[in-house]
Amino acid sequence: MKTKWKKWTADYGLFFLAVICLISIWEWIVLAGAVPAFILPSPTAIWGSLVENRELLFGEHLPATLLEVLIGFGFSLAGGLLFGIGMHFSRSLEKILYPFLVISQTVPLIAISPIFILWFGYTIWSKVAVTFLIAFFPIVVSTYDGLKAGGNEYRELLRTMGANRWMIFKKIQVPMALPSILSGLKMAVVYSVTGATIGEWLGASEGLGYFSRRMSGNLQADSVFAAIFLLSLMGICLFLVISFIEKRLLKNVMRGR
Amino acid sequence: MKTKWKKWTADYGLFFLAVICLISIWEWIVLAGAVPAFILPSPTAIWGSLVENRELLFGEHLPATLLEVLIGFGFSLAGGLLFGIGMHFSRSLEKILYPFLVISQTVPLIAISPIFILWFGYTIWSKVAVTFLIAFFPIVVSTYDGLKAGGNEYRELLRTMGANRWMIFKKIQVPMALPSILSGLKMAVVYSVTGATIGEWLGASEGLGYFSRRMSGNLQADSVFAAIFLLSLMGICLFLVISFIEKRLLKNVMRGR
Amino acid sequence: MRGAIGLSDTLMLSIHDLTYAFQGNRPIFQKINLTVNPGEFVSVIGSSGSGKSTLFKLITGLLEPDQGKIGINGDFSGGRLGKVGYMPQKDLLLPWRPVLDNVLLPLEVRGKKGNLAEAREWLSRFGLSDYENAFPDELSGGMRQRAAFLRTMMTGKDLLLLDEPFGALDALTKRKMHSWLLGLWEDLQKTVLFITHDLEEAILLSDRIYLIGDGNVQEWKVNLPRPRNSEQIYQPAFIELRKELERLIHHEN
Amino acid sequence: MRGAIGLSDTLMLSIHDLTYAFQGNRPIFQKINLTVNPGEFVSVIGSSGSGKSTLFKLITGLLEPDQGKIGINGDFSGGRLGKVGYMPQKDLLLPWRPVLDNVLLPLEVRGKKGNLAEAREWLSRFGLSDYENAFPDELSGGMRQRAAFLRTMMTGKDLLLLDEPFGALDALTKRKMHSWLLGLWEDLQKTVLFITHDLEEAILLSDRIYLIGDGNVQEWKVNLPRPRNSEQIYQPAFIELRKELERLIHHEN
Amino acid sequence: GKEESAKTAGKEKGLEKVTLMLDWYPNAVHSFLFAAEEKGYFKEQGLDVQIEMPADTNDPLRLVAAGKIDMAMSYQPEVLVARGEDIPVQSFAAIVRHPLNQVMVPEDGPIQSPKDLVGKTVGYPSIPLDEAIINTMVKAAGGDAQKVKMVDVGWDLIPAMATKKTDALIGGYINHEKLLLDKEGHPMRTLNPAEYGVPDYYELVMVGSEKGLKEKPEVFKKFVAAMTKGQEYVAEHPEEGLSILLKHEEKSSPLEKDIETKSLDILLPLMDAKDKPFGYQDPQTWDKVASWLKETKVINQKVNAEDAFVNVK
Ligand SMILES: Nc1ncnc2c1ncn2[C@@H]1O[C@H](COP(=O)(O)OP(=O)(O)OP(=O)(O)O)[C@@H](O)[C@H]1O
Ligand SMILES: Nc1ncnc2c1ncn2[C@@H]1O[C@H](COP(=O)(O)OP(=O)(O)OP(=O)(O)O)[C@@H](O)[C@H]1O
Ligand SMILES: [Mg+2]
Ligand SMILES: [Mg+2]
Repeated sequence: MKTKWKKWTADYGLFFLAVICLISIWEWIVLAGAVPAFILPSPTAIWGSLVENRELLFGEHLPATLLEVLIGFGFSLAGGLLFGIGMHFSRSLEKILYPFLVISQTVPLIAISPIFILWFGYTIWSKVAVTFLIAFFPIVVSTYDGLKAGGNEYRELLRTMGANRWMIFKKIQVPMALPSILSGLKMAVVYSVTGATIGEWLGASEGLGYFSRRMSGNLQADSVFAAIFLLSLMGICLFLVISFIEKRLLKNVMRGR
Repeated sequence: MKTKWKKWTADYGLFFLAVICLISIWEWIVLAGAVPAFILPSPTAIWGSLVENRELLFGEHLPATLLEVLIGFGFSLAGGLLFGIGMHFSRSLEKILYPFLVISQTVPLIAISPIFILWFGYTIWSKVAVTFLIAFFPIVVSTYDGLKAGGNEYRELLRTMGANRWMIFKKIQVPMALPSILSGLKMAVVYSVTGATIGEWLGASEGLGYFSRRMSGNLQADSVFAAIFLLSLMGICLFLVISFIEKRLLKNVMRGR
Repeated sequence: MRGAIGLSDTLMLSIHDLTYAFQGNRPIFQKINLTVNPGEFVSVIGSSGSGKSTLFKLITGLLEPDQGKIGINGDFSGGRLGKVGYMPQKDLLLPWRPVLDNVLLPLEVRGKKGNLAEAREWLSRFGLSDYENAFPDELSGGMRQRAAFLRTMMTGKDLLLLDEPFGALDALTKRKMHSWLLGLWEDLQKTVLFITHDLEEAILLSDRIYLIGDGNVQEWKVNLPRPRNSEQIYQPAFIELRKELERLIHHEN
Repeated sequence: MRGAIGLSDTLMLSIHDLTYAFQGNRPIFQKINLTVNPGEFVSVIGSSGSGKSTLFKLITGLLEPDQGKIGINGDFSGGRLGKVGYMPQKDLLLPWRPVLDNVLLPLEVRGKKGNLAEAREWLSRFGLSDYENAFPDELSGGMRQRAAFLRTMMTGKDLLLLDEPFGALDALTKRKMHSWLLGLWEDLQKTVLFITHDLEEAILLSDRIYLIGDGNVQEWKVNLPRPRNSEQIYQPAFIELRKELERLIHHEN
Repeated sequence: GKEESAKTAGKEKGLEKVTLMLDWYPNAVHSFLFAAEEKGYFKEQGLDVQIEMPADTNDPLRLVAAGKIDMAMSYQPEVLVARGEDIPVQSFAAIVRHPLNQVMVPEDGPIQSPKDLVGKTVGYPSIPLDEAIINTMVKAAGGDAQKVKMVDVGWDLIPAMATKKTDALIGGYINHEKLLLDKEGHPMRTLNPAEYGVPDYYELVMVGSEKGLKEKPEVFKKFVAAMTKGQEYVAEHPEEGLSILLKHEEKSSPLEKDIETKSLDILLPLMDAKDKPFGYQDPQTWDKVASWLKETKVINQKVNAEDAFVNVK
C-alpha cells in the first residue's frame, strides 16, 4: 500500500508540482497585467467559465466532439492499417499511394473545405472526414514502417514450415510491427481531437470546436480556453487509453528485444 | 541500362499511369460540370494559373515557405530529439512533459493565434513557432518509443564491459531506435509544410500559404490549387529526401532484424 | 529392414551436381552429390564456415541452387518449402510466445488445431513440462535448444534437417537424448540429416557421415551394427573409429 | 609457478555463501562457495538449466545476490560491472557492425582508440581475417562464436568468464583452439572461468572443475600434469578420468 | 522586401511608425489607405504606416487593445461587444457607414422578404450578431423568428450557397460574396437589415486602444487627416485609386480587377459622410446600435455607447 503510494508520488508528484507552479505563474502573469486577459485569460477565469457553462459543455458539446473523434479515429485506424498493410504487400500500391498520402497531408484544409462541404454537407461526416484525413497518416506510415522492420530469420523459419505470406504476416510481422503501430496510434488519437476541432470549424452546430469558435467570435477568451481545456483533457485521456493498451499488448512482444 | 529502365518502369510506371488516369477523370468531371470549377478547378486551369503566376510563385512565395519549413523542421528535429531523449533518461521528465506534449497538439492554433502574434510579431519566427509546434510531436513520440524498444541483452553485455548509460545509449540504443526515429522524421517533414502554411495564415505577407489564402478569399480556385500543388510537391520532395537518408542509414541497422 | 517399417525405396533426399555461391563470393559447393535413403540417419560434419548450414538452407528451399537439382522424395520439380522439418542453428524461438505456443507453431501454420495433450506429452519427454508457460528469455540455453528441436518434431515431416540440435546440451542431457533417439527413432519412421561438431555423436548416431570441405563432400560409412547404445563410446572399436575419422578430417584440411 | 608469472596470491574470484532465486521461483543457488586463484583455469559443468549462466551473470554484476558475497580480486565492496571479461552464451554480436567493429567494441566503450593492427593480428589468429568487414549475418555459427570470444579477449581483463565459447565450433577448429589455448594461455596471464558441456574439453583444459546441480556445487580436481596437449584425450589415463567424471555426474542426478 | 524598405525609409526621415491591422485581406475598401501611402499623404503627416493582415476577424481588436498594434479596422457592433468583454478599444472613425452584411437569397427563388425565411435554413458563420440580425428582420417583417433554421457554415460562405446547402445566407458582403456568386452564375437578391428593423450601423470603423487614443491623440489626428485625403483622392479618381491597390497587390497576390471595380462602385456612396467630414461618427447611430444590441442580448447592459467612440479632429 505504502509503496504504491510512493511510486505514484514519484511518478506523478513532480508533474502535479509542475502543473501547480505553471498555473500559479500563469495566474500571476495575467493578474499583473503582463498579458491581457482577453488574449490569455487567467486559470481562475477559465475555471469560472467552465463551471458556469458546465451543462452546455459537458452535456452537449463534449459528447458531440467525442463522438466525432471516436468515429474518425475508428475510420483512421481501419483505413490506416489497411493502407499500411496493402502498401507492405504490394510494391506497386506503395509507389502509387505514398505520393497521395503526402499530398493529403500538405493540402491546406482551408483550401479544400468547400469540397468537404460539397460532398458531406454539414453532417457529422464532414467532421469525420477531416478527422480521418488528419489522423490516418501517422497510422499508415507507422504500420508500413513497422511491418518493414524485421524478423528475416523468423520469416525464413516459417517459410520452411510451408507458411504462406499471410501466415508469416500474422505470426511474425504483426507482433514485430506492434510497437511501431502503437506509436502511430498514440499520435493519431491526439490528432483525431485536432481533426474534429477543425472539422467543426467547417460548419457545425455543436461540439467543443464549434463552441470555441463561437466564443472567440464573441471575444470571450475565458470560454474559448475552457473549451480548449476540455479538448486537451480529452486528448490526454485518449492518449492514456492507447498507452495502457500499448503496455498490455507489448508486454510479451517486447521480450528479448 | 535496360534493367534499370525496367526497374524504374515497374516502380513508377503504375504511379504515373494512376496519376494520368486521375487527372483525366478529374478534368472530365470538372468539364462535365459535376463539380463547380470554383470549388475544384480543372487540372488544365491549375496548370494555366501556375504558368501565369510563375514568377510570383517560384520567385517569391516558394522560397519564403521553403525557408520557414526548413528552419521549423530544423528546430523540430533538435527539440524533438532532445525531448525524446530527455524523457527516455528521466522518468520524472517524461511524466511532466508528456501531458504538455499532448496539450500542445490539441490546442486549436487559430484560438491562440493572438498569442503567437503577441510573442513573435509578424516575423518569420511566428511561422517557425507554428511549424515547430506541429512537427516536433511525431519526432518526440517516435524517438521516445524507439529508444524504449530494445536490445536488453546487448545492453547487459555492454554493462559488463563497464559501459555507462551514455555509452549504451550511443552504441546500442541509438542504432536500435533509428528506424522508429526516421519514421517520425518522415511524418514531421510533411507536417512542417503544413505548419508553415498554417503559420502563414496567422499573419504573413509572403509564402504559398499566404498566397493560397488570399486567392481562396477571392474565389480564384485555380490559383489556390496552383499553390497547393507546389506545397504538395515540396512535401513530397522533402519526404523523399528523408526516405533516401533513411535507406542509407538503415542499410546496416536493419541487418539481422 | 526399411521395408518392414513401411518406408518406400525412393530416395528421401537426392542432390545432383549442386553448385552454389553467395553473390560475389567464390562457390561454397561445386557439383556435389549427396543422397539420403528413407529411414537413414546421416550426419554432416565439416569445419566452421564450410557451408553446412547453407546446404540445409538449399535443401529446405530457402535458397535456390545455382546449378544442379535437389529432390525430396523423388520430386525434383516443385518448390521444397514446407516439405521438410528444419531446425535452424539459432533456436529462433519467437520471444513473445511461451514455450508451448512456440512448439505448436508448425501446426498453427498449417492451419491445424494443435493437439494439446500430445504436445504436453512431448514437452515432458523433452524435460520441459515445468516450462510450458515460460517465455524463451526465461529459459537456459539448453532448454531453448530442446524447445526448438521439439518444434521441428512437431512439423510431422518425414525428413528432418537438424542443425546442431544437441550443440548446447549438457553432457548428461545429451547422453539422454542420444539414448532416447537410438531407442526410439526407428519407430518414429523419420529420416534425419544431422549437423554436428561432435565426432563421437556423429559416429554413435549415424549410418553414414558426409564430410564437407572446400566445396566437396566425402562419404564415410559407419560400420557399427544397430541397435547401438550410448555406452559404446568407451569401447576400443568405437575409439578406433573416432581416431580414423579424425585423421580423415585432418587429411582433408 | 604463479609467482613466477607475476600473479599475486589474492583470490581472483571468491564467492561466499551465495544464495539466489529468480523472483517467485525456488532458489537456483543455496549458500554456495566457489573460489578461483589467479592464473587458474576452472571449468563449470552442470545439467541444462542448473544455473551456470546465471552464476556468470551474478559474477559480472548483472544480477545481485540475494545473500552472500562475491569478490573480484579481493574486492567485495564495489560494483562488479566492468571488472571481468564476459562472453555470453548467445554471441550477441551487434548486427549492424562489421566483425572488426564488433571486436573493437570493448575498447570503444572504455573510450580508447582501438589498436587496429593488433585487432587485425588477433582476427587472423582466430581465422577471421577474411571476414573483418563482413556483417554477423554473413558469418557461420562458428565464426560468430569466435568473433564473440575475441571480443571478450579485447576487454583486456584478467578474469575471463566464458559461457560455452567452443560450443559451436567444429571438431577441428575446437582442437586447434584447445592447442592454442594450452600453448599460449599461461603467457596470457589470464584467469579463466569456463562453462562447457564437453567433459573432454573440461578435463583437458582445467585445473579444477565445479559441478553445479540442485543448488549446490561440488569441486573436482583434475590431476593431469601441465603442460598438456590435445592428443592426450586418447590416452587411457585420460579416458579413465572422463569415465570417473561421468560417473560423478550421474551420481549427482 | 517591402517591410524592410518601409522601415529604413522611416528611420531616415524620422517618421513616426504606426502599425495598422486590416479587418481582412486588402480589397477595394482599403483603396484609400493604399492611395494615402502611395501618394505620400501619410509621410506628409510624419507617419510611417505599416499594414498587417489578421489571422482571424477577431484578432485586430484584441491586438489593438493589447498594444501590439496601434490601430485596426473592425466592425461597429464588434467594438461594442468588445467593450462588453472589458476590452478597452474605441472607434475613432467610421469608414463604411451602412451595413454591407446583408441577407442573400437566390434571385430566382421564392424568398422576397425576411418573412419568407420562416421554415427555411439560413447559413451563417456562427456569429451571435448574425443571429440577432435575422431575428430582428424576421420579426420586423411579421414572421416567427423561432421557425428559421440557422446553420453554421463555418468559414465557407460561398460554397454553402452555391451548392444549395442552405436557402439563404447571412454574413456575406454585398461588395464581395454577392459579386463572386453573381460571377459564378448564382445571382443573388439582397435584403438590407437596415430596412427591416436593424439600425443602420457602420459596417467598418477604425479602432484604437483607449490608452493610445488618450496618450497620442495627435497621431490619430494625423492619421485621419491623411486617410481623409486618401479617400478624397479615391472618390475623385476611382480608377487610379483602384489601380494603386491592384498594383500594390500585384506583387504578392493579384486581385481580380472587374470584381474590385464593381466593389468600389458599391462602396464609395456608402463611405460618403455627405456634409460631415470623412470618418465622422454620429453619436445617435452609436446609441441606436448599442440599444439594439442590448435588446437582442448580444451585449450586456453595462456597455456605454458614448465611451465606445471618439471623433478625432
Ligand atoms: N529471467 C529469468 N526469469 C526467470 N527464470 C529464469 C530467468 N533466466 C533464467 N531462468 C531460469 O533459471 C534457471 C537457470 O538458467 P541458466 O540460464 O543459468 O541455466 P544454464 O545452467 O546456463 O543452462 P544451459 O546449460 O542450458 O545454458 C533455468 O531454470 C531458467 O529457466
Ligand atoms: N548471407 C550471406 N552472405 C554472404 N556470405 C554468407 C552468407 N551466409 C553465409 N555466408 C558465408 O558462407 C559460408 C558458409 O556458411 P555456413 O553458415 O553455411 O557455415 P557452416 O558450415 O554452417 O558453419 P558453422 O559450423 O560455423 O555453423 C561462410 O563462409 C559464410 O561467411
Ligand atoms: Mg552453421
Ligand atoms: Mg547457460
